[in-house]
Amino acid sequence: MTVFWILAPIMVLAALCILFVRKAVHAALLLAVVMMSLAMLYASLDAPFLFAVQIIVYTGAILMLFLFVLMLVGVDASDSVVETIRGQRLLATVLGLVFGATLVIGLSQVTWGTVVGLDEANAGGNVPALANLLFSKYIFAFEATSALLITAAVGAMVLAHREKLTPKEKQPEAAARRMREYAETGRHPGPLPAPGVFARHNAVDTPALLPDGSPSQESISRVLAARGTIRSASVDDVDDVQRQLSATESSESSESSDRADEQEDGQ
Amino acid sequence: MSDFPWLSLLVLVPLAGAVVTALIPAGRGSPLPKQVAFGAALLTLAVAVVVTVQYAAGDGMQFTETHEWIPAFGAHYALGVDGIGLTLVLLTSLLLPVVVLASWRDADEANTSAFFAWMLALSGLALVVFTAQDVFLFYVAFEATLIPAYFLIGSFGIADRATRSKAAMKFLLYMLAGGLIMLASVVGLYAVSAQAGEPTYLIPDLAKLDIDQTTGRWLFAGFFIAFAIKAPLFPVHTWLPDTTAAATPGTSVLLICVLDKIGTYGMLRFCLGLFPEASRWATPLVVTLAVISIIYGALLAIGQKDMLRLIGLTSLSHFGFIVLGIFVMSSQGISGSTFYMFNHGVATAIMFLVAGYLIHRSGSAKISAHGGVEKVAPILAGLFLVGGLGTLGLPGLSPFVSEFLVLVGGFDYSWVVGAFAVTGIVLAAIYVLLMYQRLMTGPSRPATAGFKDLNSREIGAITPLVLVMLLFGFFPQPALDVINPAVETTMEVVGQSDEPPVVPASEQEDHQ
Amino acid sequence: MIEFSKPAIEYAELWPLLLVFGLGCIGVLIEAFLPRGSRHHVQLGVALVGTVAAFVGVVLIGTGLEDHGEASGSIVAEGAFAVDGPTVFIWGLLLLIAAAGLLLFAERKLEGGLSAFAGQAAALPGTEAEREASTRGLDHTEVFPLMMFAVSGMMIFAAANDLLTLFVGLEVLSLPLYLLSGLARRRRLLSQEAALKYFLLGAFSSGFVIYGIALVYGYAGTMGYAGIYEAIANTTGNRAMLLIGLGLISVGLLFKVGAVPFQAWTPDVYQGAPTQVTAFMAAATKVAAFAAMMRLFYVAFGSERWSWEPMLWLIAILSMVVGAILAVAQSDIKRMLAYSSITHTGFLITGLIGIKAVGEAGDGQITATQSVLFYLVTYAFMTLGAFAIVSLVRDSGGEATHLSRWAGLGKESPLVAAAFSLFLLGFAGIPLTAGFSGKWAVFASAMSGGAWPVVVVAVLTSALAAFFYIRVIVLMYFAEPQGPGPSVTLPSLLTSTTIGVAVLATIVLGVMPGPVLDLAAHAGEFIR
Amino acid sequence: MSTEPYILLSAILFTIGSVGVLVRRNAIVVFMCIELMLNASNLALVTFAKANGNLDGQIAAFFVMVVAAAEVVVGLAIIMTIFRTRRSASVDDASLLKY
Repeated sequence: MTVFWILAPIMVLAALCILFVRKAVHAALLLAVVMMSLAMLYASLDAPFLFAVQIIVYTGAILMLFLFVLMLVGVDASDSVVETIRGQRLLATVLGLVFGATLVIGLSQVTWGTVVGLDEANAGGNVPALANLLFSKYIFAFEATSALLITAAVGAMVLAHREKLTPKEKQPEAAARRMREYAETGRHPGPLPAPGVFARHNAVDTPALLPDGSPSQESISRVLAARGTIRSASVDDVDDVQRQLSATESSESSESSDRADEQEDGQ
Repeated sequence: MSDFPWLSLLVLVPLAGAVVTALIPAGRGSPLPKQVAFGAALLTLAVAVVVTVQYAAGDGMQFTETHEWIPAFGAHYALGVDGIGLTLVLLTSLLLPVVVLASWRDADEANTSAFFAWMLALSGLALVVFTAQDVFLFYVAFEATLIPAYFLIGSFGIADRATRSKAAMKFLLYMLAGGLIMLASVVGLYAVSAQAGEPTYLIPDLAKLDIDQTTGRWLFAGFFIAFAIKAPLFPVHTWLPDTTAAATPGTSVLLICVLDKIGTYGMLRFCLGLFPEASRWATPLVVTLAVISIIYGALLAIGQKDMLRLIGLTSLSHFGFIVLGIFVMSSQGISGSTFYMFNHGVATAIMFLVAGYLIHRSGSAKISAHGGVEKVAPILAGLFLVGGLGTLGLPGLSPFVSEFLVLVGGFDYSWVVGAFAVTGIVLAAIYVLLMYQRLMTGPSRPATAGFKDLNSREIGAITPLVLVMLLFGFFPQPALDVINPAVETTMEVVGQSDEPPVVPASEQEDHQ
Repeated sequence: MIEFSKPAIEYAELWPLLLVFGLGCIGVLIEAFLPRGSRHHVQLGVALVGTVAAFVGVVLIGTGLEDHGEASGSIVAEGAFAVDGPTVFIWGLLLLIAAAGLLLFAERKLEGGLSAFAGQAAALPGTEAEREASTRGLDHTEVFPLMMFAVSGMMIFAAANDLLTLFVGLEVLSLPLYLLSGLARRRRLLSQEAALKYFLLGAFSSGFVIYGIALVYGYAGTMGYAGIYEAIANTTGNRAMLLIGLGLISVGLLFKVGAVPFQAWTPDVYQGAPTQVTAFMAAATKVAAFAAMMRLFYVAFGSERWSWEPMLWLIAILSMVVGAILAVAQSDIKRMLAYSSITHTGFLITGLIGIKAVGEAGDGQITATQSVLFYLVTYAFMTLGAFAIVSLVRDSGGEATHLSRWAGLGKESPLVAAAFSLFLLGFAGIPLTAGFSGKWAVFASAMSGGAWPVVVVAVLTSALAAFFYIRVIVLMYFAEPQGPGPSVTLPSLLTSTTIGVAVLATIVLGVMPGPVLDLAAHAGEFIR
Repeated sequence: MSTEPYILLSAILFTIGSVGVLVRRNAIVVFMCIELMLNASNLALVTFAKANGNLDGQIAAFFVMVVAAAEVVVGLAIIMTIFRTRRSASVDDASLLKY
């Protein structure tokens, strides 16, 4: 029971945090904590096989798949705070609490019989005993899960796999296409400009400035633009920098940092 | 009496006629579907006449046929007629050719074959209803009549499309609501009969059941509400004027003169026949509603501006009389009511059809748009007057006989009820004569000036009805001979379960 | 060391189930090894022949069931399945629905030579890749094996005789349906959203099921239905755990049948999923789930009837009322049919709470099992037919599901309008259609079981429900078409066959329901 | 060992999971909460297996894991598709379907 009393608070805490953390990655990591603790509880409940499966399948495979998808989707995909149905969250919380209270109170009133224990059932070892059940009494359910796995595989293929319908474009074709596009639409045939090289911020989130001083929107990643984490840069910045440079010559560096702050606020 | 399934044939002829008519491609105003429909209607009438001739008055249920239909539901295909049923069968098969003939041109602008096919289907189903000896069969046919009725109101009619479809919707929803409430009772009957042994829906078997008081009253209520909506009775009548104002006069005749009789017929056959105790228990309420219907319907009728609405509302008053006659539970009352159903059908049909001719000529259903028709179309005005006089119960015409019998029953029940009912007759005189005066007399209006009098087809359609009305006005005895024995049987059912009948039961009720 | 004993699998009773399962596997192999051009026909052919063979097998099994008085059949596969009268009945019905569904899935005439499923589900909507897939005539023939897996899951679900098999069956039937819902060719965003909603809520509900199973297992000490029945009958004392477990399992099952208050997914999924999938899903899921529900309630929790009956009373009433009220407000035909299906769930539950066993009913009286089985038949055919017709009414943007687009259909295509009216009248329960007989059967069963208040509510909701069915008929026949009217695309023989069969079934079951009712009565009770 | 604390722990975890499904808006997090519910059920099953002295509960837990694995594949595939289409994984963004 010591294991239980150590793990139980950790699990409840971790589970609660899943409700509140903003970022999905954190939720996944908290879920991993719960799952690992569960595995240890299984071990303490005479279920060594499930202990292994929990770690291998749940924590190892399922959770990794979650993280994998999260990475694909974007690590910082977070909840929107805006409620679409007013009061929905409150209602859900209240409902959930009522449900939980019913569950806990109802279950705590149950008079628990003596624990039989698994010593007899596990006499020949937990894994052989499970195997015996699995391949006799539950053989059909076991076979039926194969349908599940096939479905899952087919489903993933259908939804995610894209067949190549056209032959892959190789470099000569790409070059020809670019030139053709340039001829037809005037689209720039070369690579896109790099971001932010002319501005003070040598960073990917700042657009590069064109010779006339205007920012080049093509120089920044579309993903960043979609997330709205782009800093702006304009012609004035150039003047600012010039002024800043001349000011640095005349006065000390403390002033200049102040001004830089102001400028940042102004944006 | 032979074993030939006459009633099945009677039912089959219009239904088969409907199918054939529907299959004829509908050219605009092409005469073929009408001719086929008219032929089928005449054939139906012929079969009905054969049945009547073979009918032996006083022998109870006749021409019975019973076949198992759905054993699990205890449902049978069982037909049979007694005097009450035969009266209504005759009414239906008499009105069918008349309506087909009178509506000859009504559907020329629309899908002609569909119009006549629906009419035949409606009549065929009504015949099933009047001859059914199995509650399930009765219910199925009762509900099934809604589909043809719905399309007749919605697809054809004198009102514009939106009004029509609204009226059709209103009609259907009222009827469906009633029908579904009845369904609960029908299912309840099944439960009761299943508890008593084999589940069955045959009326004779059900009548033998010993239904306990509370259950019986609930089941009665379900049936009665449905029939009251159908009949129609006072608080649930509002569909009636809307429907008659929107439908073609022919449709209205089938709806009011035939289909609505299902309501009063059902009260007689099912409410009284299956739940005599509950019927006696409900009598005070029903009689009150009937009296209200008589007076309220007549008053509403007086105030109408649309002649089709007016005629529809007179029926509310008349159905009040019929229900009153049934629920006073005396032999005069019930005989009178049964005969009344027939006579009302005939008289009101004349009014509707002649009003239809008038509207066809003037293009308006507004009473105020007409005037002085007497001079330009004397035959039309004359027929209208005959129908009106029938409606108001002029002695010498058949409605008088039945109205008289019902009033006798009413006075027997309580002089107050009788007195109120009599005012209905006075009011009837007012609305009929007032309408006649405004429509037919006085100076000609632009709408009515110079139109032609009735042609021979139109006259031919109405004549049989006038003849029948005159015949039974002077010689009601043959009709009453057919009706009375059946009424006696019903009276026995109502009176048999406890003696002395009315007073103790109601007192006992008061104490509870 | 425990000796391992070889499990006894009664292949003679189970082979139709195994065959359907095998069809799914063969379908996947066909996908892998056959050239694209021939896949569609081969898939359809194999699946159809296999389904018919399985149906024949089910009929054969049905004629040879062991007779045990009121119930017939036997418990097979080490207690995992009960192949008894109701099971055989439901299996047969499911296979019929599957055959009809296959025909609908294979329809390629409506989209001009393409099926109703996405050409390439992985290609983004509105991109060049999607158009490319369309012009090359690609379509996902994987839908056939997916459907076969779903059917095998339903068959497992309906016959499961222990809680674990029930759970696995539930998942096997659900997963393919989640996927199928998301594969529409037109309106792909809606379709994908439908799949997401269906998936999340479905997984949520199966969470409830498994927790309920855990609690019931904790109470009874076994997963088998018979064991649970005995445990309930033999133990007295605090039943809180049993009741909570029972409640939670019910939540999951009621979710599957779309009963209020677990109906939220129904309209969205019915609307978003490809209409062919909706037709199959609406009919088959309900059939399988009601079979599972009846077996669970009657067999496992039969001795606990007093505790679940009031719950089902309430849910029946809520489903009927809420379904009917919300349906009135709909302007989309598929959503309206979805809400109507919620109402029908209420009617089915009404039948389920009816009189319990043959022993209690009078001679020849309708029993709850019989009435529900019969209702499922009528409902399945009407639903298949109605959705099949929805897939025919189209405009340039695909299916025209907005109600206003159906105005004047009676003139445009009298035959289609007449068939659809027939189904609507059937749904409304007008006599001489299958809907009436079905409704009558469940009402009679409930009335005999003393649930008259539910019947009264059911009758009143029927009247309300009639309103929105009739409204569509009014629209089709009495309203002027707005703008360029709707057009009915002429389907190939596949869809026409399905509609034809559905029309025929709706009429025959309305006029002559006797044989099917007898068959349902012959199915007898659930074996314990 | 006594059964009660384990079952109560599983009940609490299950409740937290179900509340999470209702309050969280991110489809992936919602799905994680469903996984939490399944895990809570597994704990109950394993505990009851020990209390009842048979291994059926452990088998059931094993099946739940298999089912969960298959469900995750299908579920995440669907979520990915939606995301690729809409560039967002929030449940509420999927709102073309309304009441």
